Amino acid sequence: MKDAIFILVAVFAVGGALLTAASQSIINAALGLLLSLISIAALYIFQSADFVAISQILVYVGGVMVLLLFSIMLSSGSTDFFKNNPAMKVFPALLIVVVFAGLAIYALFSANLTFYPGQYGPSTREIGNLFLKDYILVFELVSVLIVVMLVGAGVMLRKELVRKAVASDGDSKDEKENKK
Amino acid sequence: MINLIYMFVFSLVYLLLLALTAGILTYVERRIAGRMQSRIGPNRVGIQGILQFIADLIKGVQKEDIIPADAYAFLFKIAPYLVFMGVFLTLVPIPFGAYTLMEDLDVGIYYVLAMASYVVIGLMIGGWASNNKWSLLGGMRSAAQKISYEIPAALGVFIVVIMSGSMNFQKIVAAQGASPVDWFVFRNPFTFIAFNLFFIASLAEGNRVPFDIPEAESELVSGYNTEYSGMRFLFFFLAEWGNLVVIGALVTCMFFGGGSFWYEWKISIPAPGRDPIVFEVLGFLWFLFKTFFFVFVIIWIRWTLPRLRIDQLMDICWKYMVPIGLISSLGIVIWMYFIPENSTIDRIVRLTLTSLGAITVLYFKYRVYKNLKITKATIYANPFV
Amino acid sequence: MNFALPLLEKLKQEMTSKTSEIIQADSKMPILKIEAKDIREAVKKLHDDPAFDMKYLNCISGLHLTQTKEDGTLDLLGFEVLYVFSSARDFSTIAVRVDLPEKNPAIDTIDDLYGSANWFEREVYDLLGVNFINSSDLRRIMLPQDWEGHPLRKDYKEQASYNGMPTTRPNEMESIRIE
Amino acid sequence: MITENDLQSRVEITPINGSEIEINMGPHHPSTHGVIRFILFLDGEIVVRAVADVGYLHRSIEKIAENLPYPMFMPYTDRVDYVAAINCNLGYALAVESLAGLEVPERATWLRMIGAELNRINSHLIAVGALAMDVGATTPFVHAIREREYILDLLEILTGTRMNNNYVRFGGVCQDVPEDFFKKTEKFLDHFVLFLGEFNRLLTTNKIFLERLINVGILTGDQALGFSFSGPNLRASGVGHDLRRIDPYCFYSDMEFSVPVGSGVKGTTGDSFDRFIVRIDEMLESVKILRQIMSKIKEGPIQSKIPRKIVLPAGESYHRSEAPRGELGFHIVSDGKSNMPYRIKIRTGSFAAMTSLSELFKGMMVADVVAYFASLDVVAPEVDR
Repeated sequence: MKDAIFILVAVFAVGGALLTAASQSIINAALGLLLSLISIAALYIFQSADFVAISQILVYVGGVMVLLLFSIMLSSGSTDFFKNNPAMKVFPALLIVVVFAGLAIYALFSANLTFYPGQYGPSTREIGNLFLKDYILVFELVSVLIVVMLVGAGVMLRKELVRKAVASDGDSKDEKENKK
Repeated sequence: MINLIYMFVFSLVYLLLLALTAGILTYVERRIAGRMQSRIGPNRVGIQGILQFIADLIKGVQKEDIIPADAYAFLFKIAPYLVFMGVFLTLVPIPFGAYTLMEDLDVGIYYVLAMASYVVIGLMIGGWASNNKWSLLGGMRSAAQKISYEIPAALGVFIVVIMSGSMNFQKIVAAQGASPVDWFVFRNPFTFIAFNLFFIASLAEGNRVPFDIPEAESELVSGYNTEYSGMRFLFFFLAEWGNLVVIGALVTCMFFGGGSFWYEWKISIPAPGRDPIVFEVLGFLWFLFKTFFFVFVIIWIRWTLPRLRIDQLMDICWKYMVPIGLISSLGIVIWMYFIPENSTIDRIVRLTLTSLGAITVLYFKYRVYKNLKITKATIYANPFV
Repeated sequence: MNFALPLLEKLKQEMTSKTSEIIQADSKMPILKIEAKDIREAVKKLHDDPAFDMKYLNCISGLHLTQTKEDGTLDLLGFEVLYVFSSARDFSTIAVRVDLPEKNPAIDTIDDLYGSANWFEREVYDLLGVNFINSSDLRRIMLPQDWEGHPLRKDYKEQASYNGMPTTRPNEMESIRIE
Repeated sequence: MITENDLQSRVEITPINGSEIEINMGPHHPSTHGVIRFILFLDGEIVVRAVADVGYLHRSIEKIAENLPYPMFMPYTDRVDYVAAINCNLGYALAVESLAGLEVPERATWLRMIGAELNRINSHLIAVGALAMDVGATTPFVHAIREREYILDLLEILTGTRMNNNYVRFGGVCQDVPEDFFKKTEKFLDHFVLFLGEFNRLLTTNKIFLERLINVGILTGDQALGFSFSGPNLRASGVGHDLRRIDPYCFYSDMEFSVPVGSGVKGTTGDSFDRFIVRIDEMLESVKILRQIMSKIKEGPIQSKIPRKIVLPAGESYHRSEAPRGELGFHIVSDGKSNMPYRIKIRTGSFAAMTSLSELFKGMMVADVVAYFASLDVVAPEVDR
């Protein structure tokens, strides 16, 4: 039974990825990605990695996918549901596929993987310990990266706002007054 | 295999219970609103109108399921189910009693946060697929609001997790006690702040007044569900009222001692010599009482307050709640380092906060009676007058 | 009513063209009747001159001047546009009237002086067909943009159908009438 | 005949650039209070341009008037502003009476004033209640409706109908009142003052409500005069323009009441909150006036002798009175021969208030659009007539 569910989830993961790659409509591609991401979270649970699975949903589904959908839905082209993707080129795509497949296979065979089939145990505490003991430097670097990203986004947005305000000086004053 | 069937049956029961509770809550909300607004509310179907929600359900099923001509039909169809599924999934780790829960997840709270963020996708898809500008605006507002308010909610949760040392709901409940002095809400100032952060952020994530801008009916007609009709519309509504239960249950678990109802008896550690089943039932009822008290508070807020504007909403989140949350999550670490549990200072702080809470409630009661006296109004505590 | 006759006389004297006259001087509402070409001069004076300080536009009204002949047909005499202004200081009120010809009635707009004048003018244009020259936005306001005719004209004939919809409907009472 | 080519319309309605969303607020929209339409061009949540469109409720009352004898037009004036019907009746009756030189008995004038002031309270209750509802608070609206119900009962005793009263006749009123009407009115006024205090506490001490209205849609006195505002909207901008004072009719010159003027209690003079609070104050002034009327009214005839066929002398007149929504002007032209008016033009406060919208909406957020529009208290049939 478990195997059946595993196969189902795996098919969903691969199918979602294929849909993302092959779909002509950008919204369908995004939905395929959504399906794939959720299925991968389920695969993590099969690996008894509940914390990672939930993180996957929180970050990728709740964060990244929402932003992706946000930008797709608000851009004007998305109203054409079945638009051709003009950026599709065969050779670059093939190149990327070969490179990434090579990397994935290399990682798969070089890493020392341990499987916990059918065994469920909490992993949060271990992950926490690892983060704060063995990999503290990496952890802190990642947090610095995120802070830099946030500040950068703020600066870029500010620039955009300033540019807009200069372009329409009179209007923006009125806007501010009305908002206050 | 047996295990799987058990899981299936159990989740079916939960699903039905959630739908039933949400249905009854629609009735309760209308009754309370009626009482607040000097009118009666539904009182025709069944005794005092208690079966009104069933009548509404039947009516909703009978309605034509309209799909707008230019809508993206597939997404339009699945959006309400996505939303309802997300809300339903949040119920999984919530302990209504020591044994009355679906799955005792080790990452309980984290899981709930993840599911809450997953609901956003359903709302956005529903708003966008309707091909209606009001719906689109509603969906986008909803997404912006929910993503923003996840941060203060997570900070509130963070403080609780630090206090209890676990993300498991059972352990969080066990870290508190039955008496108000032991509850996290009165444990120390930072947990009190955490409660406020979490409760306000939950209101925003549940699209409730004063944060109901995604479906602000005077601005966006009905927001993301403008184009929905019939059963699909009801699914959005079930999700909304189901969410009330979820918010109430989460607040109860995390800050108000969960189902521990007997002093020195904690929910997951039944004391020896006592009948566990009796305590399970009593704990369950006590949990439900607390949950529905918070549901009542949310309904009460909804029928009292106006709605915020979107920039004010974002201001509250990013300018006040997030900094306050960050400072208090730093504060709680320092507090826990310097003031060990059950030390004298800890006890004094707990007692002070609890009595402050009691005084606030009493003062509120006094004010209500004073105002009633001024306006010479009559109060009917019984909603069935 | 505090329609101020002295102010009207003052305005009459200050106008460059001396063709204006005060009518209904003995009634409750004296009106200064001026020529169409003088309207902007008069209104500018009312608006800017501190002696008047008429910053408040009460109303712009219009009507179709006709006379019924003995055989019942209408004698079309042109249009009248009535402006009512109030002083922002003491709210004393004066009325200014302009008569326009029957063919191509047109008058200068005053919507650059008063924020509300545009809508009042649009209403007069819509219902009477008076053209306001140099208006910032002269569209129909009450009726659809493709409506024909101006309903408050005395010789107005309603178009039989609008976009395929008949504008009249059969009287249902007629069918059940018992003779 | 002017062709469309002669027009110099410079307002472009259709073309937009890529980043703007064009949305139609109305003709059917919860916040437009009837059938009024705004075409809003949004940049995100902020309105870049706005076009206001009216005429969906145009019933050509002015054309109808040209084909009816003077008394038969009286019921149509009810429909000009259905929320404050007696004020419209009164305006029309005063205009015709002053032209025809008809006498009105003293008691009839008092009764007219009672009707007008009750209707003013009625109308302002709807205005502030709808404003509260448009910023999201449902309960104050229902409370306001509840109080309005008492007023409608009183009006029923006074006039025989609840709305569209058709109460005023030339030279009098249509019926006398039973004596206990005054007692009931006194009782209602005592209750109403208390209610207004409660209503005020519910809203004006509410932070969210204040934040939504303060400094939204600021109109300086000069701007308000330029847009031909009148009534409470003009007074909120700091201009003490009240036709009951500066151009008294009935017995208003004998009444003691103050004219509430917006002073920017919480924000800037002329913001939406001023328009709200001026209406609240004005209701209290109306209560004062009603009390004075009740102490002065004496027995007497209610209808003077008027000719069977009313023919006004040739000429034209513009008569104005203070309706709840501002200056209600009747421009009546008579040819001196017929018993039907040659032309009646009705100038209403709502129409003038509408002229400001396209200008003021620029730079507002969608939520502000709703709040500002609600604070103007526009009634659609009064705009279109």
